[in-house]
Amino acid sequence: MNTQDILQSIAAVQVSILRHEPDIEALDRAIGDGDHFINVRRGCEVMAELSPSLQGLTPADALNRIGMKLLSTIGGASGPLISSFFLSMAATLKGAAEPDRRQFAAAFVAGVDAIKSRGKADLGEKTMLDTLIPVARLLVRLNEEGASLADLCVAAKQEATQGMLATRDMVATKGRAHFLGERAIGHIDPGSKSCEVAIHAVCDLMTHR
Amino acid sequence: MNTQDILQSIAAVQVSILRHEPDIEALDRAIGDGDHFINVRRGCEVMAELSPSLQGLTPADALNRIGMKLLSTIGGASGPLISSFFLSMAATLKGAAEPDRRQFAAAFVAGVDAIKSRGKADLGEKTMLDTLIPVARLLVRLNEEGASLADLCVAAKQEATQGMLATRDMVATKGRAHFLGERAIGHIDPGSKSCEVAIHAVCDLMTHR
Amino acid sequence: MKKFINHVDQVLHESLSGLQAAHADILTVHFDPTFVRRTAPRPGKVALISGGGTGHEPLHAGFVGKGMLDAACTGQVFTSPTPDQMLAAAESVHTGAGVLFIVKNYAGDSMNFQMASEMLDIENAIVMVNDDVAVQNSTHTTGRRGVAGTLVVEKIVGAAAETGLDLAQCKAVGDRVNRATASMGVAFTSCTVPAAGRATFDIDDDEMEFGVGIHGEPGRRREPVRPAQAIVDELLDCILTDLNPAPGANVLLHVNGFGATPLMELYLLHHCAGKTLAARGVNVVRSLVGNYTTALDMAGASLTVTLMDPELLQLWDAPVRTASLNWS
Amino acid sequence: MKKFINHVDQVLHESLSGLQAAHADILTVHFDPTFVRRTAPRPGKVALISGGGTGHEPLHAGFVGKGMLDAACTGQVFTSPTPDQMLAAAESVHTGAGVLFIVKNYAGDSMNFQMASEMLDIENAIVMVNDDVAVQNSTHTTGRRGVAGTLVVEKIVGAAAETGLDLAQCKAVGDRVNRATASMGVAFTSCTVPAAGRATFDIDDDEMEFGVGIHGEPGRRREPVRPAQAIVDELLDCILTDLNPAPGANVLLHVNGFGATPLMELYLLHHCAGKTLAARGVNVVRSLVGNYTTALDMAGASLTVTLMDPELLQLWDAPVRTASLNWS
Ligand SMILES: Nc1ncnc2c1ncn2[C@@H]1O[C@H](COP(=O)(O)OP(=O)(O)O)[C@@H](O)[C@H]1O
Ligand SMILES: Nc1ncnc2c1ncn2[C@@H]1O[C@H](COP(=O)(O)OP(=O)(O)O)[C@@H](O)[C@H]1O
Ligand SMILES: [Mg+2]
Ligand SMILES: [Mg+2]
Ligand SMILES: [Mg+2]
Ligand SMILES: [Mg+2]
Repeated sequence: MNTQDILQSIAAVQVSILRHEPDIEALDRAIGDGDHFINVRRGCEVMAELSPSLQGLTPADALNRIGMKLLSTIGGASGPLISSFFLSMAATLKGAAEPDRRQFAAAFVAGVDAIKSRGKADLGEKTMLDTLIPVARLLVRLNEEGASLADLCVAAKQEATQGMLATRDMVATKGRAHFLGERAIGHIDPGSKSCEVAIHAVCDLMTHR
Repeated sequence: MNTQDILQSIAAVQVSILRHEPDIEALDRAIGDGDHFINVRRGCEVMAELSPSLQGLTPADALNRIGMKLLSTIGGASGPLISSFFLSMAATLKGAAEPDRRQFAAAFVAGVDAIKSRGKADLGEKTMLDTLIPVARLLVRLNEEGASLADLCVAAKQEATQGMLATRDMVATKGRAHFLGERAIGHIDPGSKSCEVAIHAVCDLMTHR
Repeated sequence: MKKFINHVDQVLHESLSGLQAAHADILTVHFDPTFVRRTAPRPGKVALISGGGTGHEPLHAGFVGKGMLDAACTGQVFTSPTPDQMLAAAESVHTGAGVLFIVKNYAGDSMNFQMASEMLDIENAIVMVNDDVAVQNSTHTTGRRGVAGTLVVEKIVGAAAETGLDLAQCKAVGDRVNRATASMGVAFTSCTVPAAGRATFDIDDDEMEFGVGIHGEPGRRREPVRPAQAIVDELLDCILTDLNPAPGANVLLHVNGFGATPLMELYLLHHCAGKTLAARGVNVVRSLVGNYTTALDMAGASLTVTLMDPELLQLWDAPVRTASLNWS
Repeated sequence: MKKFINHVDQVLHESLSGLQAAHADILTVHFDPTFVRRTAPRPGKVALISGGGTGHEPLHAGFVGKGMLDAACTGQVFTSPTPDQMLAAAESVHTGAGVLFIVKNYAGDSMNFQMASEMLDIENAIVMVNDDVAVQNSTHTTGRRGVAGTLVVEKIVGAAAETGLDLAQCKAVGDRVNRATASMGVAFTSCTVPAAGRATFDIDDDEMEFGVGIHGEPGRRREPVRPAQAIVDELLDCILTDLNPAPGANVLLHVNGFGATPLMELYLLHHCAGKTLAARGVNVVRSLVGNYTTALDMAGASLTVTLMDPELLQLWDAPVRTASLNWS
């Protein structure tokens, strides 16, 4: 995983997020305030703008620049959470010029942990963490088991989708949807959906090139 | 025409105005501000309330009391106009305990003249005067010709309807509809309609009892 | 129709009761006949009385108080008040210097105030406000409507009266401000009169009523919605054609919301108008942005421009203390 | 969607430019990062900074000025501003006595301000406002939302800061006002976020959202519209259950419109609320009625009650000079 991979991933995520506008938008309108798609799109746009200037940086520096830029761009609840993810990944990868899959998995776990502590949330609260935590655990486990990149990508995509779908039956205890109480049941969490879209985009990129 | 006739006419007009709510309401919504029916209904209601206390007064006194009450009740453009009509009729009938048809016609003409001068308007400006002026002229003429009450009533109803319908093709130069310019063409003036309804109600009362 | 009401017939009474309770330090509401008066009128000052149909709040009752109106007569929704209200208000607030009625030029208001003026035993005069340039004047018509510029007239004449000007002088100031003021607005949606229970007019999802009146009456034409800057430019075109300001003229710019348009958009309109006025060599020296002359829950806004001179500026800046306009 | 805009991406910039132009005597707008600051902050005073997503105007930028906020950080519509804005605003307005952030308790605002607080090199503290009693608290949730009561906290802490209280004391006053304040609202229609271009939620012609949030988030339940007095009574029930006022307690009653509801109805609500509070032995000693904490063009309103003591009363009455709250 080098900086080039990161930049290609960013581009892939942007394309895929844009393609899922109607779903993501509708979800936040149903149980949030309707801006999640716009927030995430704004984040993608600023990453795309930033991208050329990141060429030649180490992965850690690139991720740090991305994190800081997202922090001052996205806003809302997802802004500090997503940027904490990148900032924490950057801190973990410090010094690694071309991190291997094991290092990358550790960084992903650290990123997800940063979201957990910034958002004071955990699995089962109907947030993006319901997509991210299972995927983080899976990455660690499959890397330990020595799975191939292709298998790992297929499994990660499945896990992300499953985590996202699981939010449908949850009552939210964090984020705006928690104001809904029981009425949030039956609706997928928008943040879990956008994370699922992003994970699918990166996995597809990794396997199909 | 005695005070009893006036009180019965008031009651008949109220019933008939209420029955025409949808038409009158829609007309003022189309080319006015939508309140003409409400204004006229408010006037009818207050006349009905006043009615018992008018028993035993001379026609002039009864009409004066009605005019003053309407003046402080209806408001809008129609309020001063309709009350001027009654106040002027009252002034004309002063001293006549049981005015004959000729006296009544003269009073009606004076009432219509009061509307003309209060509203600075005349025939052809797409207002209630397009119903009232032709009827006033007719009353004078048929009385002079010695027409029967029944004939007079039939003719007055026709004249009122014709005057009202004529407003459809007019551009308004007075009242709110004049703001519409050419766009008022094709719509009947609400005030001309409510006056037509009132005239029909009184004529029907006079003939069918 | 969804509104906060108990019974349609009680709306005005209950709303005025709330106004009274919320602003007992400034105003007193009188019922039967209904008018809102300044709690402590200033002796020897010309008494200023305005009024009109309700549904335009805060106009006029929200402008009763020191530096502005002495009384406001409130009619039914969009229906002129009646002469008995005006007579009672005049009796209640006049202190010997006469009464000046400030009236929006609509057939109903004009006739009712005219009758009150004729019936009133106190020396009085009328300032007729007709700032709306949407509908062109012609000798055969009732003339232009009085809209959001009424606030400007009421504020400036209010300040003039506080300085001790007499009735004729106050009327002269009022007539002068009216001549120096032009307004025009556009609506995106209709309003709904509570007693009617349904929208006053129908309008498509991509249309606007250009030159709309403050009761939802039609304006110049119905047309597709355009960008804010294009709307502003055409409104200002009409306004400046009417006012014909000298190069470098100083103006007050009043952006008025009709009720349902967010403040965010009104400030955006102010920005657009400021740009255009600057390009046309006109200086915006004072601004007022907000929902002041509303049409119930109508979405839309109007622009008002008043040509200011040093005297008018001083009167505009003079302290005012009312429920809805307040500065010192 | 019909709005006065030129381009969806320019709405905030153009609107803030208009705000700046209309109130140049009070505030200055800074872009990149974006915040609105008091033109002349008072040296030695604790700097008060609030902010949040836009769409709630006049909250917060309309409350920047003497006696209230030193700066307001404005996010995208309904989206929290970002830490860099808060840091820049703090650097810009602090004068040595520290910075107090006043934050509405939403996940986004709370996390962004928290990060700014951690990153800021100046002594600072946060007052978290959570006055909305619509959604019950529970240990596992984010807790109650901050809604129209935020204005009350900002006004009172603003006055406290002007008297020279230090950072800890200002925070203590803010926390105290927040605890003494409870709000709840109801919506008749949805709002429309410009960038989204369509209504946030669908609602039937005879339904209301009871306990709605100021972004159009759902409240306790969806139910048929009821008469104003019944709505008020249930809102006050929830509010008074939370505040549990002593018999004869003095309160501030704030009736807040969400944007599209006419002032006439807001005063009617004040009347209904006053009757009920009186019947429950509570004295309304101060009132504020108007559109202050809005949700764009949503129709609806909220009630806010603050238990007042002599100190809070004095701070509420203290002079304030901002674009949208002004008295002396
Ligand atoms: N405390 C939290 N922890 C983790 N994720 C959260 C938390 N609060 C909100 N989220 C996520 O953020 C998403 C909403 O993001 P967004 O709509 O951009 O922000 P906002 O809620 O401020 O409008 C939710 O769908 C949820 O996944
Ligand atoms: N100057 C006038 N002269 C005669 N009739 C008029 C005049 N102005 C208005 N009207 C009549 O009044 C009617 C409108 O009355 P109404 O709706 O009650 O008052 P408003 O126009 O104040 O809402 C019009 O349809 C017209 O017939
Ligand atoms: Mg959201
Ligand atoms: Mg009418
Ligand atoms: Mg009317
Ligand atoms: Mg948001």
